[in-house]
Amino acid sequence: MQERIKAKAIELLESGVCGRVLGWKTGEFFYDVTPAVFESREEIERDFVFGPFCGANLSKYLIAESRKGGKVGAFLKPCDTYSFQQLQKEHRILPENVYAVGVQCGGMCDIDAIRAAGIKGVLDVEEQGDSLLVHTLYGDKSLDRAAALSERCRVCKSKKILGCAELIGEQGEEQPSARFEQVAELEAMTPEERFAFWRGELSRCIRCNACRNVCPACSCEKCVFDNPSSGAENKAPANSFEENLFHIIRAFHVAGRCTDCGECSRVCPQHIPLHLLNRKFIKDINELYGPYQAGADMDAKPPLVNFQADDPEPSVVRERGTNP
Amino acid sequence: MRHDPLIPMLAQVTDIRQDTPDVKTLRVVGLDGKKPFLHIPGQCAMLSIPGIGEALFSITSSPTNEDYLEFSIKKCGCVTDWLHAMEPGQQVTLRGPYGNGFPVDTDFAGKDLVFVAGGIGLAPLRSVINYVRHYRDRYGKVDIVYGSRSKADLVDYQEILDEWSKEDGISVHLTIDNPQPDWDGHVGFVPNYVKELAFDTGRTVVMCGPPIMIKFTLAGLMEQGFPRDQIYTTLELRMKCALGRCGRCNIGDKYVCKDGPVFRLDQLDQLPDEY
Amino acid sequence: MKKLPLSQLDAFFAALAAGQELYIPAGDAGTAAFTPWREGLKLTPALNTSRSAKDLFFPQVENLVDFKVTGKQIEIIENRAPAKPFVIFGVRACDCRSFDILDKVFLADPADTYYKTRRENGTIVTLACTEPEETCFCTALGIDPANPAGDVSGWIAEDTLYLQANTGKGSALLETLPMLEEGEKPELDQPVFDRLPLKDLDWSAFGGERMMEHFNSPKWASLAESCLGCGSCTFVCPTCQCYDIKDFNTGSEIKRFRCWDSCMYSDFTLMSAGQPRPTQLERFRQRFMHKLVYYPSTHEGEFGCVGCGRCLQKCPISMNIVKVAGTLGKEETP
Amino acid sequence: MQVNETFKPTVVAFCCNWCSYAGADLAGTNRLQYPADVKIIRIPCSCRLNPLFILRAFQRGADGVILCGCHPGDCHYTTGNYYARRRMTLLFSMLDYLGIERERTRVEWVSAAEGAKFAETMNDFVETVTRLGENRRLEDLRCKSE
Repeated sequence: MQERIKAKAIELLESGVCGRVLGWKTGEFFYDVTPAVFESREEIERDFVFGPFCGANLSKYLIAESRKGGKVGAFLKPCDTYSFQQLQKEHRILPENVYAVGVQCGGMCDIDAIRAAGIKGVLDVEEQGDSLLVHTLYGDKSLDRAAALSERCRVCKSKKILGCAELIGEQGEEQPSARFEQVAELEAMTPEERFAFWRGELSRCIRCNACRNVCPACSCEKCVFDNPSSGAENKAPANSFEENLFHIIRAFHVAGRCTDCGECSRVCPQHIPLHLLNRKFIKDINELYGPYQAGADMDAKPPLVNFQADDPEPSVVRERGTNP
Repeated sequence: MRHDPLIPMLAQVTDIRQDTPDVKTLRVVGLDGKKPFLHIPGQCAMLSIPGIGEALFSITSSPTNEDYLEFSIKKCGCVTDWLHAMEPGQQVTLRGPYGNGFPVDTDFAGKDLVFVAGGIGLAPLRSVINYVRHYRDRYGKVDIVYGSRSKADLVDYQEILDEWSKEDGISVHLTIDNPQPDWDGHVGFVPNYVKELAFDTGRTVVMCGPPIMIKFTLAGLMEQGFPRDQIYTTLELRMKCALGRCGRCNIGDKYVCKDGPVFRLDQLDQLPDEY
Repeated sequence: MKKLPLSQLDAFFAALAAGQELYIPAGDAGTAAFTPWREGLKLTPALNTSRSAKDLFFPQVENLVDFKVTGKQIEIIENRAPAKPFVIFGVRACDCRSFDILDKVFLADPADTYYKTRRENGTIVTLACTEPEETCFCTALGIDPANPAGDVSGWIAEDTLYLQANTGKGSALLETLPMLEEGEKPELDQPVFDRLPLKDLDWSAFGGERMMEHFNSPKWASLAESCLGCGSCTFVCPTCQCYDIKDFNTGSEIKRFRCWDSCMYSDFTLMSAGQPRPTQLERFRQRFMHKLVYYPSTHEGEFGCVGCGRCLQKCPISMNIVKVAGTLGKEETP
Repeated sequence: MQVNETFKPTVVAFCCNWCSYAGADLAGTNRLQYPADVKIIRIPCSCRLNPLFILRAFQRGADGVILCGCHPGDCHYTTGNYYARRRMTLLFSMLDYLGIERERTRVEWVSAAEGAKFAETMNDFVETVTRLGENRRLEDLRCKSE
């Protein structure tokens, strides 16, 4: 796969289709891959990498890249293409300046998942069918490939590649996903349990803004939380209220636009399961206003700028619960 | 409990003078009615209105003034809007003095000085000029070139006319950007005027003003052959602590709040161009 | 030197916590944190905490002073919480070095009394590393992870905790703990430190010299191009110390507080007069120049980095000081 | 849940300018009783209610927040309240998901002619919030210290 992508990248540059291509650059280790712009065959041959640790969603970079002039090539995984389409829909990416190549994805691994399995000093990983052989400073360890996957890939919703000029690998399909199970588990808890759960998670927040800055849906030029004139400037998690405020408003602001790419949870240095907030909105939207997948359809009206005369009343929230 | 340098003292604004349409000069004393602290010309202090914010301003009064501090403040943001809306009697918080100040008693001593200022850039220079006037015999010739957009935008115009211009050995050269009916002085930009005045290259130049003025004045001075270690200017960056810690005013290995704001040109040459 | 069987660790913690607040690193890998000890709390299996130990001396948010504004009058209300002694157990050698770096910033005249009070009240018990991660590079910066500093140095070997007091504060602490016995730590053979992938990191190209050359390097553009401008590297960094001072109006008074800030943020240096660091390139460059060049230039060549590897693990796009220094330090190929 | 007999909640009612604010006015002119703990904030349309306003009301000491707007179909701006309805439903659901009592937030449609409904709604809501007690889960302690 990597060789086909690199060959395509070189072809795009040398045929003049694109002046530069957006991909992933190898790092110090096997897993610390950085999104990068490549402008020459040499750079691509030396540094371009595509593998199970290329989790970063490149679509957000296209907002800036598509405005720099000239055409930029981009390699997008299926879930990246949902963001790509959503951003075009919001007129954030200028599609005429992007040549998107879809690359099929077998699920991305997460070094933190490997570390969370108790494996220390990871030096290299070999894929051996359904399992991974992990070379470490302390000898070789074996791990199920599934256990090393990002959470979002374990519950992958779609392998479908959208809106790309060409594909590398097979076109895939939407697939059944268990991604709302955790949300449902939380919904089944008592409010006290839910409150305790979220305090436990959100109290770890250090307000580094990684979730916001990586999020393809968070593309405001100036965030309300950074603006001293907004009345809601909020720089530090001074107390539980401010932790809640930031995450509620951020999730709300991307509601109906969030494609559930899972980048927020991937980048959180404090491992807060932020996707559970976004998925709650997605689940509610699906249940209350009909199934909707942001980014899937260029023409569908986003649920929060749409309505039906017979939409449920807000009291549905009070009524549906059994807990007082 | 030990007193922390970040905790300010209280001070009171006793007088507010409208200098130009967007510049006001505040007179500040301690709650005991006396001058809050001593300073060196070119040093700054943190003024704040709790709830609005804290900001660093250069002290425009001369250290030789024993009664109060003065700050000339241009209205350009949140804190300055508030300071402009203030009435005499209002308390503010104050901490300082910060920064290195001008080397008035060392490098400047005995020198022939040229002050070049544009707009609100006169504020930090006013402190030095009045200091030099007070100790007139310690310095040589003094020339002051000061320019503004219009006559109404000349800060301290009355003081310049009534006091500075009348002093022996001090020549004041005023200029405004565009001609206007009630102005019979020089018209034109500061950099060109400085060039026209063709000062002796042995003089020490002290400059403060908008970046574009500094840039072109410097180019002119270089052309005339001024050595870079005879030119002084002040920098302005965002600051929060004024103690060299909060990180905003860091340029290279210097913190403008602590190691500046006054730099000699040859010192600036050693620093990254990030100001 | 003192020793204690690990089986008595809980009793040891209980005794420490009886005299003062005790913080130990607890929690799972990835989220481990220095946590106030309570009955049953166990040491983390992770090498290090997600956030650094600096938090205990320089917390993310702290109230400085309150003001009450009535008409034209202002009242300054100093209501600092009284200082309480505390112990941090299990600080690694890298984090322990970071206190020296922070001290040079916060204790320089005029000293920051908030930081100083905490430093005076905190006793640091370090713990030697036995299982470093691949991201560790403290050894390349002259830190010995097997022999950490601190008021008390600690080692775990076999089933025993060994403790050696290094300062008066450390000795005083150990004297309060009757369960400690005299003992000598065995020589530990730890070849793993020689196998660390980053052990040969060469930062000789950095330091106070060549400031302008590094600053003007054309390589910054490609290094910074994918930086998201978030603050995760700065917030997990044990030596990052930039802060902001803000006022919060509670409705009845103004609370002036200090909170961490990041030079990576676009509004860090924004002024009404303009923006001296207009793009992410300048902000990114500032952070690394500060650690690799500016700090050493004013502190006898000491880098503003302790090699803890947190930024290597936490950066969303895996751009970090090792890559930056590696790229910048590389000689130009003609 | 502990019921504090003397507890007087602070309730913020965001009222649309065209219907509910006039409804509150009518309640007043008709001398209908509703608790003085209700602080009314007039907004141009129920759709103007930014979720931030609700959270900030809680931060500043509200124990309950209610939004009143024109009945669906009667919006002065034709459709504003339909959008508000979706937003508030989702926001309230999210607050509930975070474990914040779902009775602390409410939306009611009150027309300019429904002074009685306005008073009834406020009486009922204040009673509910009183039963819930002080807002603890979405409080900002800095704003509560006197």
